[in-house]
Amino acid sequence: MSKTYFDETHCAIGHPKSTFMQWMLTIDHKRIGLMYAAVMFTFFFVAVSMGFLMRLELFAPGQQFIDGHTFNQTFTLHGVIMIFIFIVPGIPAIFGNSVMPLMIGAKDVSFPRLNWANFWLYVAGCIVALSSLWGPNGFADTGWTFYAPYSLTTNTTVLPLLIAAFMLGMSSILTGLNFIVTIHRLRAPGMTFFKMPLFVWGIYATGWIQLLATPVVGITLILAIMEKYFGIGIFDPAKGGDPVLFEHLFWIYSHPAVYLMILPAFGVMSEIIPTFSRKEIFGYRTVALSSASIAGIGYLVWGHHLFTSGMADIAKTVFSFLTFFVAIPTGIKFYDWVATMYGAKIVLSTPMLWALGTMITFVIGGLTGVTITMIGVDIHLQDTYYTVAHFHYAMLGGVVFLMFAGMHYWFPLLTGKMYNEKHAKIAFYLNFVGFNMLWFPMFIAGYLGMPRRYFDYLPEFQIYHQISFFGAVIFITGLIYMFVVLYKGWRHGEPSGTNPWHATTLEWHLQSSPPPLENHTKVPYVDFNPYEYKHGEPVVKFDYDTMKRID
Amino acid sequence: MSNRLQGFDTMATISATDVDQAFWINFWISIILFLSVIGPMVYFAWKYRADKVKDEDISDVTHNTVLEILWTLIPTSMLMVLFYFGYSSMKVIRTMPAESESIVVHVEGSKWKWRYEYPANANGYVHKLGGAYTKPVIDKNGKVIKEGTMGKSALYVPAGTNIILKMTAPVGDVLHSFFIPAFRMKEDVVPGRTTKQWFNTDKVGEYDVECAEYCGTDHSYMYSRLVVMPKDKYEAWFNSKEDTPKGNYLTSGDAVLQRHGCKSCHAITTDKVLVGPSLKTRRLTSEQVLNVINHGQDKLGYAMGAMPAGMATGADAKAIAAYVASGMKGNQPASFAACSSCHGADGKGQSGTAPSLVSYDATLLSHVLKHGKEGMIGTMPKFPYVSEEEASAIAEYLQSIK
Amino acid sequence: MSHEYIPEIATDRDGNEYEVQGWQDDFYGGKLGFWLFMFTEVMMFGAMFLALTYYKTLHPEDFLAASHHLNRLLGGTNTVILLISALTMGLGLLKMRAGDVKGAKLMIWATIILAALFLSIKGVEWREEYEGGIFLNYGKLLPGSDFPFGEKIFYGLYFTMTGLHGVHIIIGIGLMLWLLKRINAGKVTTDHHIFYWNIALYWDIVHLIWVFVFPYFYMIGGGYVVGGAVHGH
Amino acid sequence: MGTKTTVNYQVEKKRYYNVLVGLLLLTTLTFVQPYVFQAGTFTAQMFIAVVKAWLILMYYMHLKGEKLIGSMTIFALSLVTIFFVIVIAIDVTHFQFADESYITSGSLGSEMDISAHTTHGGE
Ligand code: HEA
Ligand code: HEA
Ligand code: HEC
Ligand code: CUA
Ligand SMILES: [Cu+2]
Repeated sequence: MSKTYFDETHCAIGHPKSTFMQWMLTIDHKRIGLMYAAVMFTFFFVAVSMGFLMRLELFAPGQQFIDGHTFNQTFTLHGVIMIFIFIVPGIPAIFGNSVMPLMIGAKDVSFPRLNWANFWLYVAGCIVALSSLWGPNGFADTGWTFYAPYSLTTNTTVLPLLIAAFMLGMSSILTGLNFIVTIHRLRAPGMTFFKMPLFVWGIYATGWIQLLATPVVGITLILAIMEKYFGIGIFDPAKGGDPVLFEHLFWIYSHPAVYLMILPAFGVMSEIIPTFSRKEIFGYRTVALSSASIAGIGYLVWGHHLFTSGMADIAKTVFSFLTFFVAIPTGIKFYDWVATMYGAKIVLSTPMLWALGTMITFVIGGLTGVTITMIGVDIHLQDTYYTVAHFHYAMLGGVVFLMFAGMHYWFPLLTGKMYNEKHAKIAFYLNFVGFNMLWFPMFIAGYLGMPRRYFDYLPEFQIYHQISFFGAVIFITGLIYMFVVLYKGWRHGEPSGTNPWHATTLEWHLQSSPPPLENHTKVPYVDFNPYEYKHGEPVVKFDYDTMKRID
Repeated sequence: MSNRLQGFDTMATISATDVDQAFWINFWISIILFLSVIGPMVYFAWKYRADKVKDEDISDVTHNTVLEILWTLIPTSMLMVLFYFGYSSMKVIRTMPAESESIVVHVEGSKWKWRYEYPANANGYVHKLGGAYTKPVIDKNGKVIKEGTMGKSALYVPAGTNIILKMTAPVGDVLHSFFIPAFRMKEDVVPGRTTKQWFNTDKVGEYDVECAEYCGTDHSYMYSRLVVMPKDKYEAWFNSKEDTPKGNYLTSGDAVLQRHGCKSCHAITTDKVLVGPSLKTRRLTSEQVLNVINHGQDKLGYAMGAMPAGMATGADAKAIAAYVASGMKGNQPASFAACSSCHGADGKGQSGTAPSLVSYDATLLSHVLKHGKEGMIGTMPKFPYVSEEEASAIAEYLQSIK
Repeated sequence: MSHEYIPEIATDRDGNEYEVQGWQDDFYGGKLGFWLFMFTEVMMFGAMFLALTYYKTLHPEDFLAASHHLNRLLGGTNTVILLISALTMGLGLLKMRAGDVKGAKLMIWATIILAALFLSIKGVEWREEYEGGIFLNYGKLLPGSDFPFGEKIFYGLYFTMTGLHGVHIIIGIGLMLWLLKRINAGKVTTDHHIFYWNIALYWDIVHLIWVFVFPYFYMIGGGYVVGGAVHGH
Repeated sequence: MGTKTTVNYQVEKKRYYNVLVGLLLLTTLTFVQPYVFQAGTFTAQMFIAVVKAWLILMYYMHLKGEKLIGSMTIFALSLVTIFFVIVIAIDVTHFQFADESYITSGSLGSEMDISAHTTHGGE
């Protein structure tokens, strides 16, 4: 009888007896992944409530519930949590940790203790971030972008937030590092790069972004601290500093960061589509390489956030030109996914529904991203609700939706139980409708000139904000519904078996579900492609005791 | 209420037309691309749904080089089209005209107001305008008691002239962004730097200005107005020492004519025939003019053909009608024509019919207009259709004639 | 890890065996991980150099003027000290790999002493600048002073970057002390020296950063002033 | 698997000293360069620094012969280079309206000749 990670686990320090301490000190990648999930969703709900509060305030022009200053703090809190605490660590920390080592047949990540330390660094970062809520002058009101000189001159509590962002960044860097080394060193024998599941590719590309882009924002925040507290003049015009330099440094990180969010999400999509199409993925190599090229090109395009900043016009042109090239590999991925569905046998289970829904929403998010990368058009749309709608479509309708898809997909793997399909589907439809109703009107409002970060607005825009509000209400209902369905599934669901979806990748070939400590009984030898189906059934079959192929 | 900002649809500048063109090209290309992904997706999801496909029939294609090349190259070429339009629409906005051929207004954005400084006028006087937008007053329950106003914070510029905005923020202040939605243009205002943008518009009118870069607590009240006035009116004001131009140029008949583009076909001050007949020589009643505006007309046999219908509607149409019918009298607001029959051409009263109207303020005036008045001399009829704006224009005029 | 690490075996379809790398005792993995970590250092300092170059482009003259006033003699001495410490560090690792634990420890001590020397010289330099009226939040670097923008920024970044570099040296000293402790505890040995290896790498990257910091701050001013002390403007 | 890697102590030690000599020579060069020729001090200094860095990377940090880590290093370094090219060569050298901007036109009350700062960029 093998033990699951709920029974016993490796610990960073000593061999504690109490279950609680075993969880706190665990270095088991699956447990760490779950703990990340728990912390993250707690914060997600805080941020979501902030989002909802903003929608309430914006229901009508004039002041409704909160004043301008509070509103500014609200979107800062919302943005900071959503970006730094929720979505950047997001999929890598949850599924990268709990699923990726299983997918490559490893027993754990390369540096399990570092992994543990990262988790706690992350938690500490979250606490420091929130601590500024009780700072002497209230929570920061800078927006998540911390633009200088505002962030240097406001008297609200910015320092803890900068430090927190630095800590969270550090945790993210080291997590990425850990994954890169894991993928290089711990793949099962025979599994070449082009035999890895596509989710692993996503995590790998993400790892590089985490590693090479995050330090830049780290140092930028440190420079801001140096400036604010030690009086050096880098961004402060009074000493000859240029605020635009801050924008450069900030976006050198924060643009790649958006691909850091989406690439693992695309990975999830690439897992779900073939599994529920019962068919090998179309153009495996192009999908894999497009992840790498999105990551690569993604480093070169940060300037599209600076089209109205006062940057040189020639630089605007160069950045605009480069940005268009991100859309090409992204497009290739989408066409490959759709082509996978051709001649397939499509099972519309909940994860597949989420994946297909995301196709719609993310394509809207991506295409509107292309709109605002046309310089002239962005000069009009920059910092309007068009941009806000774009990034909610990309982040919420892309990343978060795919995270939900992944949650439904790997739910049986991680809990050993199954949720109620019918209710999960209803939750999906509510979310989907609510989401579009919430954000689509904002494209129109933005195009008509509704600026973002406005706590009060001209009555011309009221109708859009009202539609949007009702969308938010539907969305609320859907979200809560979804979490209730999952919770019920976890507590009272039917046992799912190890491979309920008839999937092919290694994480489904375990001898028990939830997976045992140290994962696979034996390391398999991988001489097959990740998505080999024949007549709708996985080609490769294992004897789960010895992990020998029996097909 | 309209869902558009003041002047949003007027396409008043080249940047507005260029950007909108680029936007709509992008829009249609996006629709095509969207359908190219979502169309097949929905179709496949329906056609190959699980209960319709037998396991043996599942295809095992994993490659198709031709397709893959196609869906790389076609979108790429579309992207290049988009890049071109994005670039070209920027090119025009960002290529500054020579300062010698333009009016350079210094714009300073600070928390949370816009200030404008003009070059010295003929008398060496420098106009400095601007100030904060007055916030709406809100009672305890969050109800708006008093709407906010723009005060003197408007930027006045002449039509048909290059205007360069030379913008900066004081050192020690923060980033702002001068955003004119109707012109589809904005540029950040950066402390320590000078940034510029420019425009040139023929369309007389008022346009909203917003601050589009987050700048703190009252970011959402950092509005201003851009008022584009007829050139001569602008000159008159500019060379005076008046704080702000008198008269409400938005609703004066002349401005309304200009905004709706009547002047491109009709001469106003001369007898010249442009495309249509000169309006000066024609003597029509206001109803007749209104009729022509609303329905067009094709009786006179001009080469261009018909006078287009529906160029102006509602209050504007009426204002124009009144103005034209009254023979385009100078600075008077068009709507005053309705009053002069009783109150005299100059508003100073006609003994026996109606009193002098000198120095009435807007509130009283609009009250009388709405409800009429019965008194010792006779009855003042109601003018309920006179709009709020027109009433205030009249009031302003009345105050100016003392 | 207390328990012995036994590599696993996987077999392919034909029963051929393959040895499998696990996370325990993965020398190459440890090295790779540390290299990746060093990239983040490169990006951090790279970003600061970027800021520096940004302002150098805007104020070339000020930068030259400011660079003149730095003490080249002390800076140069520090360069040589770091050079030699890189050698002692490398030799120590060599000795450890060749089985000479005692020699290795000696070399580590030598490195620590050189590092401390470096810090003290740095301290002297900073004090000189302070006395010349240039320091963080002080004197000529205050917003109100009539010091040109370029020089203010130059010195601001000078203190930030050499300061951060100094922090790295301090961390390095800490790491070396920890390394000594682990050697004494028998946890770092000739056979298991990944920890040592990585600290040597760390020391090299600290040196590498200085290789750029030194000329950028001290030398770009050209040859008019010979190692002059800081003096007013 | 331990971390034992075979090493020829004498050969390696000799290499360390050789590299040290090389680095010391280059450092001397750093010092004399400004007094030998004036033009292009910055470029010359940076060039010497790059050579030194290359020596350290290859021999002290044992990058020689490391295929994987070597190519990763090249990737990371080229990224930094690209950042420099974009920010410096494309943006700042074309700084807009430099002569009208406060931060580029001399400091508060400075006696310095401000025209020295306005030679670059500006459209
Ligand atoms: C997950 C996050 C995410 C993702 C994936 C993206 C993806 C993209 N983003 Fe977005 N973006 C954000 C998050 C994201 N963005 C955020 C958070 C902000 C605002 C930050 C702030 O200011 O607070 C922002 C802002 C932002 C701006 C600045 C707006 C402004 O402030 O003025 C721009 C401008 O160019 C932009 C462009 C793009 C582009 C071109 C893509 C592309 O990658 C999209 C590529 C995808 C597609 C194009 C769709 C699928 C492809 C096809 C169907 C194929 C065929 C299509 C074509 C060939 C066109 N984004
Ligand atoms: C992952 C990223 C992410 C996600 C998922 C969201 C989700 C949402 N955001 Fe977003 N948002 C950002 C990232 C994100 N946001 C960022 C980065 C900014 C920019 C910040 C800045 O300008 O600095 C921003 C800005 C932003 C604004 C613009 C503020 C402004 O510019 O003035 C608004 C306005 O409505 C908004 C609203 C929302 C809403 C309604 C949701 C919703 O979709 C969320 C869905 C949920 C609900 C509608 C309610 C759910 C449930 C409850 C309330 C009950 C909860 C309790 C329990 C059951 C425990 N967000
Ligand atoms: C039919 C003739 C007529 C026209 C047209 C007319 N008025 Fe009058 N108006 C009068 C008379 C008569 C009175 C005097 C009523 C009274 O006895 O107080 C009057 C009174 C007023 C008063 C109040 C004066 C006072 O002292 O109480 C105002 C204000 C006024 N008119 C404004 C206007 C304006 C503005 C217009 C044009 C839109 C206008 N009127 C058009 C006949 C007219
Ligand atoms: Cu000024 Cu926002
Ligand atoms: Cu971006």
